[in-house]
Parts: sequence; C-alpha cells; structure tokens
Amino acid sequence: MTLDLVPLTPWLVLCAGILITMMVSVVRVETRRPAQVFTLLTLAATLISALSSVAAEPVTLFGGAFEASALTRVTLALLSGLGILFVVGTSDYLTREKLHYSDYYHLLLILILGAGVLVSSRDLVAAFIALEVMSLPAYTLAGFRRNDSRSNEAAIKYFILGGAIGAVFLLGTSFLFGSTGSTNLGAIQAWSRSSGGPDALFRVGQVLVIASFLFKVAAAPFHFWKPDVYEGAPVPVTGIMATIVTSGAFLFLVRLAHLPEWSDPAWAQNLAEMKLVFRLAAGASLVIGSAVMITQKNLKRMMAYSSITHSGYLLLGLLGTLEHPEQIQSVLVYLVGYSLMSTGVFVLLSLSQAPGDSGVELVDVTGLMKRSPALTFLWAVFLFSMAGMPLTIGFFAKYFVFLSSISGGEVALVVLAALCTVVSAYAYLRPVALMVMREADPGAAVWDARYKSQIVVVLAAAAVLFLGTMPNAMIHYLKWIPLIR
Amino acid sequence: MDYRLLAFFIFSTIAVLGSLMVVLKKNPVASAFSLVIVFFSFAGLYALMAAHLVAALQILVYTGAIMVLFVFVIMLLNQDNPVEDLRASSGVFKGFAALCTGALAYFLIRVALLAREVTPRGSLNDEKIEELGGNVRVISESLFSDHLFQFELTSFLLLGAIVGTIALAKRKTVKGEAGT
Amino acid sequence: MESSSSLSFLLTVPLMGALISLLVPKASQRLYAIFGSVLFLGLTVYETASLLFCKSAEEAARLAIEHRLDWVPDLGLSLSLRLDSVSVWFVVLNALVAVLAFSTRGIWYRKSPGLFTGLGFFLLFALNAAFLSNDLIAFYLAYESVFIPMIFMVGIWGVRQKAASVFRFFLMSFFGSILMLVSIFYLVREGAVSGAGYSSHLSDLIRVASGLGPERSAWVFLGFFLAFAIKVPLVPFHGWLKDVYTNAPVPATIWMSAILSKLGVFGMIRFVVPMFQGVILEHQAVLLSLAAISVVYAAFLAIRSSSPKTLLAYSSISHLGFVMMGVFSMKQAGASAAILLSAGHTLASGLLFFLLAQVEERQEGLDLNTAHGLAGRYPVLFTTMFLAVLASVSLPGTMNFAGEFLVLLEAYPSSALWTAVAGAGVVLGAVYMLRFYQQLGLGSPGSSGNGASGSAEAAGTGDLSGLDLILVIGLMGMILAGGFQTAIFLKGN
Amino acid sequence: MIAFEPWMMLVVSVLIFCIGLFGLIVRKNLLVMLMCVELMLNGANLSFVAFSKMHQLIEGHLSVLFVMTVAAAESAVGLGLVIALFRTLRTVDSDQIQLLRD
Amino acid sequence: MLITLLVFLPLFGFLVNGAIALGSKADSKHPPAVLTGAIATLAMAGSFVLALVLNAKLRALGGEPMAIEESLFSWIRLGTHSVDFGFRFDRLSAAFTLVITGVGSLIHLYSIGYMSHDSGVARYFAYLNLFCFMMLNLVLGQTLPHVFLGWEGVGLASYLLIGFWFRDGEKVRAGQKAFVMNRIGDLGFLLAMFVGFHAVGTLDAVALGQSVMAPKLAMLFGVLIFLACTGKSAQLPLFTWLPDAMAGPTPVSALIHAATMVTSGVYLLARLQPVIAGSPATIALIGGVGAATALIAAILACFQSDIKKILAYSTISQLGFMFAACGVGAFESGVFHVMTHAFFKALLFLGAGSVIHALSGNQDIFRMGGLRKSLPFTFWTFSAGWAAILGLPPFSGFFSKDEIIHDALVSRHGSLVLSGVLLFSALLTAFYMTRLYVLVFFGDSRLSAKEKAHVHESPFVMTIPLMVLAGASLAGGWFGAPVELASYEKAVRAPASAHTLVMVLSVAAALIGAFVARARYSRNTDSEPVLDPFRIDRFYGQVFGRGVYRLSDAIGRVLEETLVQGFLRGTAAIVDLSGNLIRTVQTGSAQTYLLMMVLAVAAVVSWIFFGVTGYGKF
Repeated sequence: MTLDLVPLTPWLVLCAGILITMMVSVVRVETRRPAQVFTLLTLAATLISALSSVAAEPVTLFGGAFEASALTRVTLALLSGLGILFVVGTSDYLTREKLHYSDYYHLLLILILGAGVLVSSRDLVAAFIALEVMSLPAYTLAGFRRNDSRSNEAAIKYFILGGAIGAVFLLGTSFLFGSTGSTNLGAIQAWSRSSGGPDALFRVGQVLVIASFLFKVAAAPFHFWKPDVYEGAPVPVTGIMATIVTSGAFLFLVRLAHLPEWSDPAWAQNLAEMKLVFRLAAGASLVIGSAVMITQKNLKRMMAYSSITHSGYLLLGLLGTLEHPEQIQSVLVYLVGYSLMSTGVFVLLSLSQAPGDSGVELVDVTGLMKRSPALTFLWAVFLFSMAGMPLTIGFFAKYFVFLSSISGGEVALVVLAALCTVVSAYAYLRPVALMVMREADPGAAVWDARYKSQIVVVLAAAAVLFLGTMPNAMIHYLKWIPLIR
Repeated sequence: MDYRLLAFFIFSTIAVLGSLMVVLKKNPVASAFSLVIVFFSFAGLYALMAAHLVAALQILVYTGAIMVLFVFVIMLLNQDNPVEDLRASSGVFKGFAALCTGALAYFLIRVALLAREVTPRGSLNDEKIEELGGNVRVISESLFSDHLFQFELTSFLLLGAIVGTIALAKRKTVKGEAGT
Repeated sequence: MESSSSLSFLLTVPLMGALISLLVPKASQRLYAIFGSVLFLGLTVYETASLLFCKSAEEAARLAIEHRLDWVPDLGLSLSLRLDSVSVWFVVLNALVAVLAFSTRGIWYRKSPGLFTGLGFFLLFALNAAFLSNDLIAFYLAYESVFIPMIFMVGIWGVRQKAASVFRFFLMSFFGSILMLVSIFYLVREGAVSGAGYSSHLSDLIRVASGLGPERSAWVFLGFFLAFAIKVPLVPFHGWLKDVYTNAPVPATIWMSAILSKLGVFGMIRFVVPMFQGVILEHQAVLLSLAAISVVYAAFLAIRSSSPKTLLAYSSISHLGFVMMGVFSMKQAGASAAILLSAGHTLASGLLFFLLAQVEERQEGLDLNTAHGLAGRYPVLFTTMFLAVLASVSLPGTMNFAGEFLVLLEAYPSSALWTAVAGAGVVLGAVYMLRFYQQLGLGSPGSSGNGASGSAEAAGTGDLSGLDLILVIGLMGMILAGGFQTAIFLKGN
Repeated sequence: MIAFEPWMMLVVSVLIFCIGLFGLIVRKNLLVMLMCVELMLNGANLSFVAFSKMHQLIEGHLSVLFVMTVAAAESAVGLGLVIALFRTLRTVDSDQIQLLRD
Repeated sequence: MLITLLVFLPLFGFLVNGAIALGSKADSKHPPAVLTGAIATLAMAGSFVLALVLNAKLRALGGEPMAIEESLFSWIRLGTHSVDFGFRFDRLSAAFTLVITGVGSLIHLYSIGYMSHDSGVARYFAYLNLFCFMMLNLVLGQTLPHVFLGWEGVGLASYLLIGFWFRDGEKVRAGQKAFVMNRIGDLGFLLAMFVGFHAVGTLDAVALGQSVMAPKLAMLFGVLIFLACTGKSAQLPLFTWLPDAMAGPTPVSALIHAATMVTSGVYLLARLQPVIAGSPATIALIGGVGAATALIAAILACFQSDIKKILAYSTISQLGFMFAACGVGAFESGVFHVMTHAFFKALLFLGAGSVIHALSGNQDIFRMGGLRKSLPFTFWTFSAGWAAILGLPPFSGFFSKDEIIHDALVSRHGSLVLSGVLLFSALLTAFYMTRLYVLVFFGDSRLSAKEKAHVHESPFVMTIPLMVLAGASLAGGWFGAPVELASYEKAVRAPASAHTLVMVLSVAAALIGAFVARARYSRNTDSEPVLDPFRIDRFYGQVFGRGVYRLSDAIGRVLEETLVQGFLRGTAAIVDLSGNLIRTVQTGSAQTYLLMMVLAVAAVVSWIFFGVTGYGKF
C-alpha cells in the first residue's frame, strides 16, 4: 500500500513543527522566546499550507480514516490562525502571571493538532484518539496555574468528566461497531444505504457518541462542567477552549450527526428522533445559557454560559444541515465569527489585572469609558457582536444559523432562540452599560493597556466589524465547502 | 457443561464482583487491588474469545503499567488507608445514582442482547485467523496498514501526555523564571 | 437627478459627517453639527426636490429610484435602495430632525461632544439606510443599527435611572425586531423552497407572503407586527417608552419621538401592509381597536403626568395611535394620511421637546402639578410653544389636523366605533396639552414656592432668540404650510 | 445445553461499565474515581472484542489496543493532575474541591 | 378677491398686532391702545365695508342660488374629490358676515376705550382680530372642513380671550373649560363629516346640506352636527362653560359669547338645513333641547347676582330660543333672532361693560343702584337693549321672539308644550332682565364711597358703539328675517288668528315678568344668595372633571403600573428567577454533574428503548 503524503502536507507541517519546537526548546532551556517564535512559525506555516491547498481535490487517506478536504483544511487554517492570535495576544498575560513556560506552547500545538485531526477523522476510534490528543493538553492547560487551587480544581473536574464521557463515547462506538461492523464513517454510511434502517444497537450507539460530543461542545444537558472550568482555568486557556476546542469538537459533532445517509427514506424516523435530541439540546442550551448568564457577576463565568448559548446556536445550524447538508456553511460561519469574538473577549479579559485569577468581576469594568475609551470601544464591539447586533460578524453568524435552522423547518426553535437572544443581550450589554454609565468603582481592577496584546484585539475587532459589513469576503469561500459524508 | 461457558461464568463473576469491590472498598489500596483482579479476569475473558494479543496486553499494560502507577500515586499521597475525611455520599444521592446507572445498565443490556443474532460482517473466524498466521500477525498487519493513522496518532497522544505530565509535575515556579 | 448618485449621497454624507466629527475640535462641535446637518438637509431637499414636490402619482412613480447593489451575492443578499414617494418623506424628516436635535444645548456638548456628534451623524446614516432599504435583511440591519447610537446617547448623557430605562428600551425593541428577523427568514426560506432562490428583496417577499396560507401568514405577520408595534409603540407594547423618553438627553428624546417612532410607521406602510393585506383585512377590527385604544389610553396617562417630558412622551403614543389608524385603514389615502400625520407629529413633537428643553434650561424642576407662569417672562418662547401645542392638538390648518382628519375619515368605513373612540382622543388631547401649556406658562409665577425665581441658568436667562428662534419659526412655517398644501403628501391617492 | 456465546460478554461489559460509572458518581476519592474511569474503559473494550468476535472481524481488537494506549496516557495525566491538586489543597477528596460553583 | 380680502383683513390686523405684542418688552411701556386699537378696528371696518359691497353685489346678482364663490387652492384631496380652500358668499353667509363685521367693528372701537389701561392691549386686539378672521372663515367657508377650521379657530380665540389675563389661574381654567367642552362638540362635527362624506361623497357644505341620505345616516349626521352645536352654542348638555367664560374682558363677552361665536351653531344648522330637517327625530331633539335650554338657563339667570353672569345665562336662554326655532323647522326665524340678539345682547354686554368700567370692576348688581343719573348714555342705551330682549314692540326682539313662539305653536313639528315653555321662558327673561335693570339703574346707590367718587360716564369711543347698537336694537326687526330658507314647508295647524294671539300673549308675558320684578326689586335690594338649583355644573365637575382624573389615575395605577409595567417587571423577574433556579444545579460537585448527565443519557436511551417515536419496537 502506497501512501500519498502530498494531501497531508498541512498536517505534516504541523507535526514537524511540533517536533522542531520541542527540540528547540529543549536545546534553549533558559529562555521561552524560541518556543514562542517557533510556535508562531509552525502555526503560520500550517495556516499557509492549509489555505494554499484548499482547492485541492478532496481525498480520504489511511483506508478511509482520514479526510483531506476543503473543510478540514479550512478548519485547520482557522485553528492555526486562532492559535497565532492567542500566542501573540496572551503572552503578556503569561509573562505577568509568571506562567511563561515553553510547555505552554508545546501543549497548545499538540492541542491544535488534536483538534485539526479530529475534524479530519473519518473513523470513530481515530476520532477517539484525536479527541484525547486534543483533550489531554486541554486538561493540563486548564491546570496550568499549578499553584492556584482553582486552576487545579478546574483541571481535575474537566478531566474526571471528560474521562467518563470518553468512556461513554467508546461504548457508543462499540455499539455502532456491533451494529454496522465498522468504525469507519464512510463504511457506516455505505452500510446505512443498504441496511434498510437502524437497529436498536445503532440507535443507542448513535445517541451515546452524540451525547459525548455534546459534552465536548458543552451543550445542555452536558454543559455543567463549563462554567466551573472556564472560571478556574487561566484566561488564555479558557479562550483556547472556547475557540479551538469548541470548533474542533463541533465540526466532528456535525460528522456524527450525519452517520447514516439521512435522505434515505428508511432512516426518516431515526432522523426525526435525532432531530428531537438535537432540538432539545439546542433549546436547553439556549435557555439555560441565557437565563443563567444574566445572573453572573464574574465575566469569565458569564462567558462560559455565553458559550453554552453559542453551542445552542451552533446546534441550530447543525439541525439545518440534517435536511440540507450544504448548510454546513452556517456552522462554519458561526464558528469563525464566534471564535473571532471570543478571541477578542478573552484577550481583553487577560488585560485586566484583577487580583489572582478569579477573573474579571463586573465591578472591574465600571467606569472603563473614562479610564480607557479605546478598551471600552473594543469591549463594546465584541459584546455587541456576541449579542448579534448588526454591523458585526455576530449578526451574520446568527443570520446563518437561524436561516439554516428555518430551512430545516425548526421555526419554533428559532423563535425560542430569538427570545433567548433578547435575554442574553441584556447580559452582554450590562458590562458595556457599566463601563459607560457608571463611575469607576474604587475596587475596580486596573486595566493594562500598554501591552502588545492590543494588536490582537484590534485585529479581531477589525475582523469582526469588517466581516460584519462585508461578509461576502468570508462567505464567498465558506459557501462552497461541502460536507463529505 | 461447556468448559468455555464455565470459564466465562467464573471470569465474569470475578470481574463483576471485583469491580463492585473497586467501587465499594473504603481503602484505595483495596480498590486498586480489586481492580487488578478485574483486569486479570478481563484478560481471561479476552482469551476466551481467542483475543490472545489483547489478553496479553491487558495484563501487560493495565496490570503492569497503569495499576502500578496508581498504587505508586496512592503511596505517594499517603492515601493507603481508609481515611475518615473521605465521607461517603449521602444515601439519597447514592440511591439515586444507583437507580440511574442501574436503569442505564438495564436498558443497555437489553439493547445489547438484541444483537445476539447479529449476522457476521466479516469472515475472520478463528480458523481463518489461524490460517492467516494467528491473531498477532493479523492484528499487526492491520495495524500497519488500515490503522496506520490511528497508530501514528497515538504517538502524539503519548507526546501530549508526556509534555502535560511534565508540565504538571514540575516543581514550584521559581521567581524570575517566567518571562522571555 | 442621477439615480444611484443621489441614493449613495444620502448614505455616504452622514457617514462622512460622523468621521469628520472625530477631527473637529471640542469647542466647535456644536457649530459643526448644526452647520453640517443644515447643509445635509439642504442637500437632501435639493436632491429630492423633484420627487418631493411633484404633482401626481404617475410622476412620482416615474421619479422613484431603485438601486440594487449586490452586497452578499453568494446569499442573494442585496442592498436594494428605493427612493419613492413614501421613503422620500422620511428621509427629509430625518435630516430635519437632525438639525433640531443638534441645535439643542446641554451636557452633550460639554462632555465628549465629538462622540455625540459622531453618534448623531451615524444615527442619521442608519435611519436613512433603514428608510431607503427595499430589502428586508438590509432593512433589519439598518433598523437594528439605530439602536447602537441610541443606547450610547442615553447611556452617556442620560439622567437618573438611565441604565434601567435604556435596557428596557433596548430589550423590548430587540424582542420585537428579532421576531421580525425570524419572520423574514421564514419568508426567505419559503421563497427558496418555492425555487426562486434566496432573496430578501421586498418584491420577492411580497410574492412569497401572498402565497402563504392564512394561518401561516398570520404567524409571520405577527413577527413583523410586534416589531413595529413596539417601535411605534401601540398600547400594550409601550412599557419602554416613558422612562427612556424622560431619562434620555433631549436630543435623544427628540430623535426617538420625532423619527425613531416613524421607523415603525414606515415599516408598517412599506413592508407589512403590502405583504400581509389579507391578514390585516381579516383582523382589521382588532388592529384598529389597538390603535384607537392607544390614542385614548395614552391620553389618559398624559392627563395626570406630573413631568412635562412624560406628558409629551405619552402624547406621542397617543398621536401615533392616529397614525396607525391610518395605516390599518388599508387604503391608499389612509397610508398617505398616515405619512402626512407622521410628518406633522415629527415636527410638532420635535418642536415641543426642543422648546421644553429651552424652558428647562431657564428653569429647573418643572412640575405640572404647580403653575409656573413663565409665559410672562419669556413671551416669545411661550408663544412658539403655544403654537406647537396647537399643532399637537391638531387645530385645523396644521399638518396634524389634515392628517388626523384624513386618517379618521379613511378609518371610519372600516370601523365607526373605533374611529369614534380615537376621536375622543381629540378631546383628551386638548385637556392634557392645554394643561401642559398652562401649568408651565400661565398662572401666577411663584405660587408654587419651589424657588421659581433666580434659578435660571446664566446661559438661558433671555427669551428665545437668534438661531433657535429662526429654527422654530421655520418649523412652525412648515407645519402650517404642510397643513394647507397637503396635496404634495396626498398625490398617491 | 447452553453454549458460550460472545454476546454474553456484552452483559458483563455493560455491567462493568455501569459499575464504573456508579463508582465515579458516588466515590469521593479522586484516585478511586480514576480507577472507575478505567473500569468504564475496560467495559467498553470488552464489548469491542465481543462484537469483533460476533462479526468475525479484527477491528475490535485493534480498537482495544488503541484504547489501552489512551487509557495509559490518560491515567498518567490524571494522576499528574491529582498530584498537582494535592500539592495545593492537601486533599484528594472530591467534596473539598468545590471552590468553583455558582 | 373681495371675499378673500374681507376674510384676510382681520388676519392682517392680527399679525401686525401680534408682532407688536411680541416685540414690546413685557411690563415696560406698552404701545398705546389707540394705535393698536385703530389698526384692529380699521381692519374690521374695512371688512365691514367690503361686506356691504359684497352684499350689494349679491343682491344685484339675482337668480338662484345666489352666491359669490372664490376658491383659493385645493386643500385636501380625497380620491377624486378635492376639498378646496375657498369662500362662498350667499345670503345666509351675508347675514352673518354683516353682523360679525358690523358688530365686530363696533366692539373693536369700544375696546379701545375699555382696554386703554391694560398693558396687554396689543395682544388683546391681536386675539380679537384673530377671532374675527376665524369667525369669517366659519361663515364663509365653502366646505365643511373649512367651516371646521373656523369652528375650532373661534374656539381657540375664545380660549385665548377668556384667559386673556393669564396670570389668574381661575381665568385660565375657565378658558380651558370652554375649549375642552367645545372640543367635545367638535368631535361630533368631525364624526358628522365622516358620516356625511361616506354617505354622499362630498364635503361641500351646500351640496352636503342639500343631499339626500338614508334616514338612519341622516339622523346620525344630524345628531352629530347638533352635538357640535351644543358645544359651540352652549346648549344642554354642554352649556356650563359659557357663564365661566365671562372671565374674559367684557367686550369679548359681547362679541364672542353673545353676538357671534355662540350663534355659529345656528349658522351650521341653517347651512345644512335640508338634510337636518329631513330627519324628524333629529329635529325633534333640537327643538326639545332648545326649549329646555331656554327654560333652564332663564331659571338660572334669576338666581345670579353677577351682572355678566346674568347676561351669560340670558344668552344661553336666547340661544335656546334660536335652537327651538330650528327645531320646529323655522330656521329663518332662528337666524332672524340671531341677528336681533346680536344687536341687543352686544348692546347689553357693552352697557354692562360700561357700568363695570365705571365702577372699576364691580360686577355685583346688589352693590350698584341708581346709576341712571351718573351714567346717562349707558342708561338710555341699555334701556333700548332691555326693551329689545323683553320683546316689547317695536324693538327688534319683539319681532324675532314673537316669530319663534308662533312657529313653535303652528309648525308641524311644533306643539303647545313647546311654545308654552318658550312663552314661560320669555316671562322669566323679562323677570331677570328687569331685576337687573332695576337693581343697577334705579333705586338708591349702594356703591362704596370709593366707587362713588370714581364713577364716571365712559368716553365717547365707548358710548358711540352703544348708541349705534341701541339704534340697531330698536330698528333691527322692522325688515323681517334677512334670509329665506323656505325649502321646508310649515304646515299650519292653527287658525290664522294665532299670530295675533301669540303676539298678545308674549307681550303680556314680558310685561308680567317685568312688573313682578319691578315690584320685588324696587324696594327689596338686599343681597340674594347665588343659587344653583340644578347643580349641573357641579355635577359635571364631579363626574366628568374629577371623573376623568380619577379614571386617569386608575388607568395609571391599575393598567399601566400593575399590568403593563408589572408584566415587564414580572417577565424580568421570571427570567432572573429561572436563571437563579438553574444556577442551583451548579453545585461545584463534578459528581452531581455526572449524575445529571447520566440521567439525561438514561432518559434518552430508555426513550429509544420504549420506542416512543413509534417505530422499532423491541
């Protein structure tokens, strides 16, 4: 068996980059700069190679276990791009908090690799491994402030729940294997066309694997870990989880949602069943996320609930893909948009010098308008975008998932989502109101506006605004990316 | 009586009882040793299904590596005796947990039992495997052909685990260590 | 008039205005804002004059400009702009209101004035974009964008419980508009299902909407209706209005009452009525009753208001109830009359808020439960205010009368009962507007004992004069001219 | 006469899985909780092999191998985390780690 | 052009005087009354001359229907129908125009003297001119919206003039009361226009008046129009504003609240006469209300002690006569009475004004007396007015009132009761007018010493109008009704001698009333308490005045605060509460989370197992 490595280039670049970076940091132990530089180089190279080969013919490799297609390349590019933003944007934070180790970069790179490979996996066992490749660094990074009990707690909670859910995924995989005789998605798909409908084993297995990925994207009722972990983990790690981990996991969830060939009439009832599952998960995520979000005082924790609602919106997009697979574009647009605004928010959060890492409380942003109008403006851009206000990418993100979901016939759910948007808008606008309307509280944290992290925020804000007014720049490319099932 | 059935009953009973002991023993060391028992009986169950390589690795990896690690950590943290501060969960909580997991187990078993009459999708029965050179050979060939991707991926998994563990296990931050 | 140039002019100039305001020094921001908005008003009128003053419906139809700019071609999303005999009025009023709002004086010209003028020009832009949109998604975008400057204006320069009121304002409006968005999506999707591809252009959606069955159509209508009913607002949906009108800085109040509310009217006339004729006709009695109840209910609330701003806020609801009666009369003449009355209300209520601000500059702590007797001290100011009050009670000869008369005339065949109920608002209007005027201007000053004398700010001790007076006289002139030359509004009949 | 059939393994597999799950829920010692995770993984492994046998396929065996690797890596990291936690909190009691909550 | 000029001359005066008023600084030296008054008076006099010219032209025109029309521009377009802004000068309008401009000019002239001491004189004349402008629009407007423009405009001017002394809250409120009560009537006018337009398709006053509507619509239209009239012309039930309106300067009361504005209801009925008369129910209502108003107001007048209030009630009563005339179909008698009443009531008011002016504001008839000697011009001219309102031949009131009572008796819609009521009202009129007359001018002086020293006859600028009006009151009835609205035939049910009988009876009633009053008040001059036997005003104040406020409070508290705001607050609270409830799950215990997740999975698996979706039963 000969293996054509050319389609694998972006991933291989990333792998090689990881190894080189690690070697370099072993050689130059006394300083972190080489690790940082090489991480950036690796990610940049991955980004470039992924984007330059986007138009390449989609192929599956390794006996159908790996997919190199436009979708996976774009995702890899997105992930590496986010990685670059985080490396640049949070190095100031790491320095300030004395967390600046080369390990951080190694783990970040491996995490990105895991996420990228997860999206490319067309085999459930491979996906399980990739998931762990992504998760293990994530657990570790969550506990990266080793002397902070909260950080440790976040890591251990994440780990315990993640481990249990990993086992659930595995059991589900074995059930699917038992039902279809394969763990390969392509094979399962092929089987579904001839099987004349699912058996019980398949249906249960399907539910189990999907439940475990609902956990990974923190959709209700598997969302419980998220607020605690987000609150405890260091800010950059929270940002990485919100963007990179969520993107990777969600795109694989889309694959899982398309296990059988839904257009086959024999699967209609199973489709209805799965739709109901997704519908419930989406609805619950939206309601829980937005209702609890407004009760939060800690911004980081609030963003956790916010990301739960975003999982709900993503699930709306996913529901649309069940009927119309081309609606994958809605998920992609949402992921890009959400990642951009999350990047901005978390890098901004890392600028606050709140004592400890308990995170930024609402009181810390009071009177920011007077202290730093520029920061206030940036905050406003990202929070408005999160709320889905027009002229930001947040609007178009919602536009797509709503439209996608309505195309899937989920009108009632979209109405619910719309109402939740209103509720969550309150939570998003409250910090802005405090910045603008309130005088600075004496206990408010100092905001560090000197650091170069602002470059990243400004870039992200510019992207949020640019894509919000000229979305065609992005949509034109994302629109033609098919979901290969 | 079919000796295989007998073996199955023995091994499975040990496994189930052992795992119950893992859960119910107050002492972590006792739990750990119960777990070892479970792993051994699992090896027996694998062997019963002619999964010889898996059975061997079960003992090597789980019993030999993972459990040693566990016991090591237990000792390291002085958690080798039943400690009072390890309060058990409240009765209601336990009962509810038992109910939920029990219900889950019931339904999953019922579902799994439906698959008794499964039509084999492959043809690699025991005879065929012997023909092809035995369990290990067949697995190995598959590992380096169809499952090469997974195999390569595990390398990065291990890499990640190593880096992560090191990062966690490093000593306390030294002042001035951070920063570029 | 070059078609696309005049349209893009209406959008780009305010945006440029917003950008330039960042460069203007703090001290001359007010001058810049007034000058800029007057210039823009002049240019707007000049550019749209032929459409504005044309004689007949045919001519207006010929002069209407539509310009389609592919915006997100991959989604079939276009920036369809349309300037016709409906939108032209709102565009002109928008420019006019900007002049009025910028002419106010207050803390917004002392505390970050650059931001204020910038937001103001941005608001001008967003409103123009909304009024010109002929594509539903584009309209929604513009419609929502209007919130942003509004939130900041109230948030930064508002008073008292500004946060609570701005949240209520925003959340209620957002509630409505996002349901509208869902309705739009539903229509877009229906259009796509029927094979026409994704399009949110009005003409396409009208076709789609007319193809829906009565039941689905009613639900989709509800989404639109709620959005605009909250925006206008009609009565059960008016909970946000009082606080934000009262706590907002004066220019923001002027903008909200004079032109933001017209966004709802415009939306109803431009989008809802053509799309959902069947639904509206089926539920016409209910809709008319809502409008009529708004008139009377808000009037009753206004009668007992102790704060003059609150009174004007409620009177706004009351008058807009008349406008909505015209819209729901489902007649061409009714819609024209609604526009006429909208214009009248824009001028009158803008003027009233403007003059009230002038009074407040001169005397703080106005309370309608005591007589202030300020008319003797500021005869010109109060004479103009009285004229504005007369317009507000729609005395014949004003635009407001012509509008109200026609609106009720057209609504009468649909429901005589609700026409009569709304008519009762005419009586109540006299009660509260005269109370407003009398308690501020008439009676004996000082009888209230709240230290009426000497509390006037140094800046505002004189009577109305200078630019302010010219502006006010100009607006009064427009109200009267419009009251007699109604033909230019009614050519669509 | 009942003969041994691979499907019987499924019963054991699910039982072990659920016992592990139960233990994970009720036990308060983090180390035991990690052990319970191992139990769950083993339960899943068993069903893989059983299905493999039933389908006369070899893939299940391979899956088990990978899962073992993952389990090893996971327990390494998990134990590392427990140690790190123990360093700061001096406890492995899951009830003690509830700083983060609403 | 002439009509336009006629109408717009007062507007010109208004603008000039208004500019003067605004231009002069408050409380500094005010412009002389002579200057501003001259401008205003000349504007009015010009209009009067134009009216005479136009009247001559109209008579010369001949033919039917006689009218001079001037359309200025299209005001409101309604589909194919255009409501033009334009004037129509026909015989009905001519009569009213002459009265308005003629009496108006005299009152303007009189005001120069009367208001000479007031600092707001420029404003006063501006308002007065504004009123005349609006009144002319009312009677000359071609279309009903145009009439309505004048209709509301006079209400506005009335509001401004009643509250002319705006620092007095009482007076301001009186103005507001007038405006609001008028507005209730105006609502009727508006609705009537809608009914009329949708029934006939036109808003032209004449065309609408001569149209044929379905009986029900005609009745509705008539009732609504009459509602408008009750407001403007102070008929039951909307009459209570008029006595309060006496808060304004006395010439204003003479012009607006006696001679012109309050009679516009009669104008409107006469203008729309065929269609109004076409509905028997409407016409019966008008007649009944008119007679009742005549009686009730006359009774109320007997209990007043304020000279202006007595005249005000008298006006209401006389307006009742006019409506009673309309209500029996004798519209031309009504219009005739409008004219004679304009002369003698203006005269009476101006005379009263002269008295008040002489007494520096004293209006209580029980504190006057014996003014016959000190105010000779006033006395003699007032006597003419007194005789006219009593209906003593040959004064003008005799002719018109006699005609009304006669018509009420003999018309098809008339009845013995109606004419009896009117006759009794006439008796009461004689009583209270004589009471006033005797108490003011005869007997001993009851003035305070200070007033006594100050009493003086008014200047010529005030007495000349009195004398002119006295002449008109004497001779105004000799030429009969000014217009013929003969389109409605009167069925005679009584013998031909009825006319003579009515004449005798009404003169006898007047004499009886006068003698009773004289007998009672020539000696008995003690102050009488002001009585309000019907308590209508108080009733309104309680029920409507306070009722509106109560309702408003109730709406504000119950509906607005509890329901609308409460709903919003409740929604916010529910969202917040549910957020806090959901939060409680977030205990921080990973194992609780796990349990809940297991619960969810178990639920879904069992759901699949039980085949809730209805397929794949196990």
